[in-house]
Order: sequence, then C-alpha cells, then structure tokens
Amino acid sequence: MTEQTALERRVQLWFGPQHPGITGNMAVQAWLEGDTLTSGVTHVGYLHRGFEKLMERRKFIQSFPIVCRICVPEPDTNEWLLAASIEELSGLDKEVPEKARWIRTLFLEMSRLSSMLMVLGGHVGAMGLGTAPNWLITLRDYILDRFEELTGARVYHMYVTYGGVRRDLPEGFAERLEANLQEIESKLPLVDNVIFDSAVFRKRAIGVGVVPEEWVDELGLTGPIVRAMGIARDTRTDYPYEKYGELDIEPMTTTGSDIFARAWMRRLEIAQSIDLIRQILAKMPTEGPYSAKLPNMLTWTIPAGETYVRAEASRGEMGYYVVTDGSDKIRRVHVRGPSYVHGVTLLERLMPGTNIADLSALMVSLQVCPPEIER
Amino acid sequence: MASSKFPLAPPEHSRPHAPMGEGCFLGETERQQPLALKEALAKIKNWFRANSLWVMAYGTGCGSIELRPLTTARFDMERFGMAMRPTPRQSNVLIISGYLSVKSLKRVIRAYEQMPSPKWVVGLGSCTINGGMYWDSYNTINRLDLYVPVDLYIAGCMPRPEALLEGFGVLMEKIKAGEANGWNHYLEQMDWYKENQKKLITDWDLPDYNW
Amino acid sequence: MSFPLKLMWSVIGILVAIAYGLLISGIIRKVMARIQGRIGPPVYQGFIDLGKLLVLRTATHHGVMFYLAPIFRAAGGIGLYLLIPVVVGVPALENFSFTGDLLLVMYFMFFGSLGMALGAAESGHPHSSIGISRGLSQMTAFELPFALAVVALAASAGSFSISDIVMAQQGGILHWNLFTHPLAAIAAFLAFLGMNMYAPFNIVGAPQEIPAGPPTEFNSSFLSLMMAGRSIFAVAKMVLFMDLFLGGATNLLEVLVKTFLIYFWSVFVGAVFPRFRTEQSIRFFLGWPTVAGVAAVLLVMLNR
Amino acid sequence: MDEIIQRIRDNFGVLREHRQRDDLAEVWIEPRHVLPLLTWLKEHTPFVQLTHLSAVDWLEDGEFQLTYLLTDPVGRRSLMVAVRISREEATAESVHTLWAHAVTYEQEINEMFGIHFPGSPRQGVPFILEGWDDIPPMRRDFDTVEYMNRHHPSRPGREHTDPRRYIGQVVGEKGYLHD
Repeated sequence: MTEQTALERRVQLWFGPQHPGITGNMAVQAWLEGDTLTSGVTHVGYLHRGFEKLMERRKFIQSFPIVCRICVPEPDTNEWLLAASIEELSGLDKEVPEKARWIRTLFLEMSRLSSMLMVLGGHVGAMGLGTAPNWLITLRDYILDRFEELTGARVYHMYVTYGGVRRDLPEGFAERLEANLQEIESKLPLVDNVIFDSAVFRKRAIGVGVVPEEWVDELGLTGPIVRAMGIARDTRTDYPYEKYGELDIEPMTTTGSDIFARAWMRRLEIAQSIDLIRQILAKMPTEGPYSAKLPNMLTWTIPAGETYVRAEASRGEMGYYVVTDGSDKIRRVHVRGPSYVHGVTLLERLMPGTNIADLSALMVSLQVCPPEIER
Repeated sequence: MASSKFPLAPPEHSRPHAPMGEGCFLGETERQQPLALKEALAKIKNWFRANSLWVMAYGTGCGSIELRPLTTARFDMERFGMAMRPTPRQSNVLIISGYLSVKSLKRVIRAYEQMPSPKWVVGLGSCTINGGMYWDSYNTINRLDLYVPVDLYIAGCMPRPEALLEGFGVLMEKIKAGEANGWNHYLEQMDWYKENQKKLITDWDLPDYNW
Repeated sequence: MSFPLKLMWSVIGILVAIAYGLLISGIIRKVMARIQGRIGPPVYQGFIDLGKLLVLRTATHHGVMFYLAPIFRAAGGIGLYLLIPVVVGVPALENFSFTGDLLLVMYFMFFGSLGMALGAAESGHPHSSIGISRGLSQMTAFELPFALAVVALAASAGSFSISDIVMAQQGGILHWNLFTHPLAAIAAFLAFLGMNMYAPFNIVGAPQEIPAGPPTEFNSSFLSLMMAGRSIFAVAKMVLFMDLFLGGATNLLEVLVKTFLIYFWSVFVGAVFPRFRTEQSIRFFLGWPTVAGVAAVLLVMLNR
Repeated sequence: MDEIIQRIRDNFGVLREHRQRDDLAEVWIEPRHVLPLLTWLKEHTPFVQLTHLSAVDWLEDGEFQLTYLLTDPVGRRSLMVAVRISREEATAESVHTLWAHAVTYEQEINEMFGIHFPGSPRQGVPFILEGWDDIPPMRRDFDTVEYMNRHHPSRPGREHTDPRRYIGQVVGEKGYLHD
C-alpha cells in the first residue's frame, strides 16, 4: 500500500467537546486506522474564562471566589496556593497561627481524598463499569458533607483566606469525620474486589498507556504519573508546606507506569490520605486563633515581588506564579496546572498506537482536568 | 450598559398555538379536531414527555461536578425517569451547566438544533442568568437566553443536587401543563436568535439550521 | 388449528412479547440500580420511554435505508419469535414452528443486525460505522460456539426441529440439555452473554468510546421501533434458550420463571465487569467457548 | 544555589538577581542569552525540568517579561530565569527544542500576549480563543469590561458593587475584617 492510500484510509474522529469518555469539556481530534489511533490533537478553550485577566482587576481578597473555580474536582489547592503566595509576598506568612496551618493541612488532604475517590471510580467507569463509580462517588459525597459543615459549601469552599482560615472547626467535627473515614474504609475492600481483582480490568489496564521514564524530565511530569514509575517524588515531602513536614508521610510508589499502576497508585493514596487525616486530627491543637489579624482588605497593598508556590494536588504539582507591583491588585498570576502538560503534550504523545477503546481510560489515568489547562 | 445593538427583551410569541403547548403551526395545516379531544390528547402526550426526560448534559466545567452526584447513588435522578443520553438526536433536555465561552456556544447551538422537538433547555448556575462571577470576562456570554431559549434557570453557584432535582420537578410540571414552550419560541423568532448568534460568533461557519 | 386463528394468536403473542421485553428491561434497570446502590427507575419506565419517543414532533432521517433499518430490526425479532414454539404442545403458543426451524432461527438471529448495519451506515456518523464493524465482528465470533452447541443438541436429538429437541428433554429436571450436555450448555450460555450485549461484551454501544454506537443518529419514532424490535428479539432469544436447554415449558408461568433466570445470568455478570476491547472479546469467544462447543459435538458423536 | 548563580553571573552576565526563598531564586538576563543559558542549565546543571513559562506585561516600561521556571527535581530547588523584551517587537527565541511542552506555552503566549516565537511549531494556531478579532486579551491595554459591554450584554437591573465605594469606611470595630 502506498503512503497516499494509507492516509486515505484514516478516519477522522472527534472525541468531544461533549463526550462521556472525555474527562470534562475538551476535545480530542483523532485519526484512526482500524481501531488504532495514528495521531491526535488536543483542543481546549471551551472553558476559557480568563481567570488571570479577571484577577488583575480584582482586589486580593476578591480573587478567592475566582481561583477555586480553576479546578472543579479539587478547588482547595488553588485557594491555598493563592493565599500562600500572597502571604509570602506580603510577609504575612510569619503571622499565620499554628492552628490555622493545621486546619489548612486537614483541608487540603480532605480535598485530595475526595478528588481521588472520584478518579478511582473514573478508571473503571471509563471501561464501562458503572457499579464502582456509583459507590465511590457516594463515598466522596460523605467528604463533601464534612466540607459543607466546615465551610458552608459542597464544592467551592472559599475557606482559606490570607492569614488563616475563615472559620474554626465546628464542635464534634473530628468525630464525624472519623465516622466518615470508617465508612469509606469499610467499603473499600468491596471496591478493590470489583476493580483490582477483576480479570477484565487487569487485562485492559496492564501494559496499556505506558509513559516512558525519559519523558519525566523532558516534559516536566509530576505527581501520580511519576510515582507510578517507581520514582518517589511528591511535593508534600519534597517541599514540605504547612504541616506536612511534621506528619509521618512517605511518597507512595508503584511500578509499571501503565494504567493499572496509576489506578493502584490512587488506591494507595486513598489509604495514605485517610491515614494522614487521622494523624492531623490527632496532632491538631484544640485551642488558639484560626486567623491572623488582617489589615483592611479593601485598602491592602503589598510590596512588589515575584514568587512561585507549589502544592501537591491529586493530579500532580500545582503551582502559582504571582507577580505584584506594589498596588492593591495582583499584577499577573500564572496558574501552572499539572494537566497543562499531561493533557496536551503527554496525551498527544501517547495517542499514536492507542486503541480507540483505551483513550478514555488513558485520559482518566492521566487525570486531565481541562479547566486548568485553559483557565 | 445596554448597547443598542441588542434588543434586550426577546419578542413575544406571535402565532396562535395549539392548546397545552402542543406547538405552533409552521406551514402545517392544523388538523380539524374538537378542542376537547385535542386537549385530552395533548395532556397524554405531555405526560409521556414529562416522565421520560432524556438529558444531554453540556457539562461546562463547574456544572458537571454536581451532575455526577445527581446521576449516581446518592441523589439518583433515574428514579424520575431521567436518563443521560450521549447524543443530541435522542435527548429532550439540554442542560447548560454554567457559563458558556463563545467557542462552546457554537457547539451548543449546533447540539440544540439537532435535538428533536419538543426540546427544553435548562440553565444551571448564576452564570447562565447574568454572567455570574464572570460578568466582566471577555470570553463568556452573560445571558444565555439571547442565543437559545431557556425554559428553566436553576440559580446557585453551583446549585446543589437537591436544587437540581427540585428544578427538574418544576420542569416536569411545566411540561405537563404545556408551559415549557421555548422550542416554539425558537422556531418563531428564528431571525432574532440567529441575528444575536451571528453578532457574537464572528467566524460563523455553521449552516443556518443544523438538521 | 386453522391458519388465520393461528396467525391471530401469534400476533397477540408478539404484542405480549414486546410488553414482556419492555417490562424485563425495566426490571433489569431496577436490579442494576440496586446493585449500584440506587433506587432506579420504575419498572414500567420502558413503556413511558417508548410512548415518549412516539409522540415527539420531529424525526430526522438520512435516506431510504435509514427508514428501513428499524423495520429490518423489528422484522428480525418478529421472524425469530414466530419460528420458536413458546410452549410445545399448546397449538396457540407453538407459533409457526416446523421441522428444521432451528436452521432458519440461526439465520434470523443475523438478519436484524445486518439490516441495522445497513441503516446505521447510511446515517453517516463515524460512531455508527465503528459500532457496526465492532458488532458484526463480535457476532461472527460468538456465533461459532453457539452454532457448535446447537449442532451438538441437534445431533443428539436427531432433529433440527426445536419441538423435537424440547420433547427429547421431557421427564424431569435431569433430562434437560443443561445437565445432559453440560459442555454445549457452557458454550451456548457464554455465547449468550455476547448476544445480550451486557458488560464485558457491550462493545457495540460502548458509551465511553463510541457513545450510543450504531443508533447514534436514530431518533424519535425510528428509535421507538428499534426499541420494540430489540425487546421482542430479547424475548425470542430467551425462549429459544429455554427450549434448547431448560426443557421448554408446559405453561406460561414456567415460561416467565425460566426466561427470567436465563436473562439474569447475563445481567449479574454485566453488573460487576468492565468492558473488553474488541479484539479481546473476539479472542474470548474463539477460545474456551469454542473449545467447549467442539468438545460437546465430539462427545455427542462418540456417544452415538 | 549560590554557586549556580555565581556561574551564571560569570558566564552570561546577570542584570538583576533576587533570592525569594531558600529554594527559589530569580535572575534577570539579556534576551540574547536566553537560549544559551537555558541550554547550559538543562545540559550541564541539575535544572532539567521546565516547570512553566509565562509572560508579564509591563505596559509602563514598554516591555514584556518572559519568565522561565526551571526545577531541579532531585535537589528540590527552582530557578526563575526572567528576560525583558521590547513590547513593540515582541519576539523571543523559542525553547521548544529543549523541552517539547514549551510548544504549548509558546502557543498560548503567542495567542494571549501576541509575542512571537519564530520557529515554534504552533505559532498562530488558535489554542484557546476562536474567531478572536481584538488585541490579544492578556495585554494590559486590553479592557475586558469594555469588550464585555460591546459583545456580551448584561441583563437589565444588574447592580455593581464597586469596592471603591467602601474604601475609607470602617469595616468591623478596629478596621479589621476579622475581629
């Protein structure tokens, strides 16, 4: 067959912008030969709201409702990153009380847990099993209940502020959270049975979507993708922020770098997250202020400077590059989401040779979150 | 604020309607039936339509996050006969779950026009009503009802699953009473909607109506 | 029984079969929902869906074959049902069973899908074409163990008539082909999983890959006819398996119980498994089910 | 960290430098040194990962600043390499040969700031916007409210609460938001 006819045999297929197998509102334009993708291009921009532009014309405190919309399944990392970067530039970070730091750590870990419960269900959901996602999203809802109790909102919390958090922990919060954790732990063996013991899942996930180790430095990969290669890199231990340095925490690793390794990685991190939440609840001081004294937020100006702050989201390293110019507004903020690399360059590289049936499982295992690509 | 380019209030219905929201008559001749029979038939039809809503969710970022609890075990919308359909050809309800960027709007119009009528549009969240917190963004539209007819808004950011269930209950009641007539309005005032759409989407490369 | 009378009974039978098929699909959705921890739709949801699709105001079509596809689909189901005796010995429920009907039944199982393939291909949607190629290749794969099982049963009964095969199983539960020909039963019931398109073999309409599959472009009344055809097809298949392996039935209650059990075998498997890839599914059917089928045929040949 | 910066100072020349944290430093260099410096950092130092590339519009100075954030994943530290380029020319050297994902960053900056990276593969290909006909939106002189008023009319009756109205008023008892 000549080259020309090979090209003519290709079928162009659009996945998205609205497709049940695509994680969110983005599109993948793929070319197929038979059941195999020969190439593909990621298209984003369906969700662009211009966050970075909007934050340039808002006061510092007004930016909080904006940033948590950047990643929908896990908004809290964004809140913390904005707070931490502005605190660092203004020098407020030395005044954040001890208890606020513990609450923030708890808050971040709860959001990681809820996000990972959802994505673990997505792994098999993308392969057509509706049972496990149904269970797991319900388990996630218990965590959302606790978020609601703590912050008043289910999804977008706007809880972290400069200098601390907005509210203290409610009475009896730790016991109710512990009850939820036990509920989750009691259901997890059943989930394991359906997902990881399933011959069909193993058959489809092992050896599929392998990310070579050379790409880590070339593409700047982070998070579960790197840890699933057996490389222990975790922002929480590498650059300990808030109280992660005082917790007993080891980066989880699995080997194989395929979809199964990444799914098992998530399962291990769920267990780790539950353990960390228990540690935090045990070590957290019960007394003390939860917020520093703040200046008048309407007139607050901070000195010019530039910084980059990073945190571990459930998808990988998330970072905020913030520039201030001495005025009462942010000069420029650049949100560096892990999906920016994972969802565009890495996905486009992995697509040739992928079976059409594996594309959505691949996207889930890379945990592509379109809103943080385009912001 | 209000630029004169846009007629801000959509025009009213202009043609006579069959009873119970059975639709306007565009080029069809009205079947000669007694009014009572027509109404009874329309009631039965509307009951069927209301109790089997097939949903196409255009999940724009925020909204899809609360649709997932809605479809799964805790809130389970399937018990009201609602099901998710992946293709516009088989859906009756289009959920616009939040702000729409201009790029998305083009796809939404296309999906909306491909749905078989009667069809309904539900706008979730404050951003479909008036731009919400993105009111000053250059890339998100502020009013959804300038471009597609919206039968029901569910306010909130994001509306909770309970609010969504309540909203769909209201939509069902409206359908049963024959009051959810957005699709008729779209057909009647096609010129107005198309004018608005083309004003916003500068690289218009769609057919005028996507069958 | 005269031909017109028999025809009348068969038409009634078809209507009842459609209703039963819709009801059983409602029960399936309910059971699936319960496994997933949900409440699930009411069991009569299928009727509402069918009615709703009929009263939609617009229907978009893409050409002649697009019109014909749901008709082919329904004709395949009805033809299949008309050839299978529901209760052997009761003339009103024997339909148009005749000597050698099993061969025609095997043909009719293909017929609906082929017609569907032609129509869906005309809709021009790439998901449809991909779904069709997946469906037809999987069908070719699971037809092999199924045909081998049928050959084994026919050889042992000495006839290609379903009635004869049913008669050969009379005399107690242990005379059923399920127990007398276990290998054939294994081959056929594994093939049945493929026929029913539940996980792990639901590669045709795989929602996360090619949403809705072949019927992507079908809407309103086209889809309703397709739904009706699908439900009668499902009932006919269940009755066929009951006749072949569970010793037929002597009254309608027995029909209900046995068909329910047969169908739920595939639903319970489907509730807890993800989906295979296309080539994995084909490889599965050409593996152990086919071996079991060949062994069943050999066993029958040796025993003669 | 100090040693690396010292070597950059010796070999390439540093216009300005700043230590933000123990694990984060920033150096400003001349535009002609960008590609050699980044190549050297990637090939001969542990700063092998490009974490992000972003642009800042300094409208007052008539300059764009491009910031390359390089990370040393083993030594757990980061280095920001910043370069000021003229706003009129708005052209910078592409680094996509060093890091493949720089293509996406350069595509986005090209679209959002109008900075051109000659040789980068997807320059001019729309990444986020579709049918955009105004100046690039992330530039400081682009007024998003004015654009919104032109294209996205608001529903009548919307009230805007400008925080400027409250400035000078006492919030809380002692002027703190949190008492």
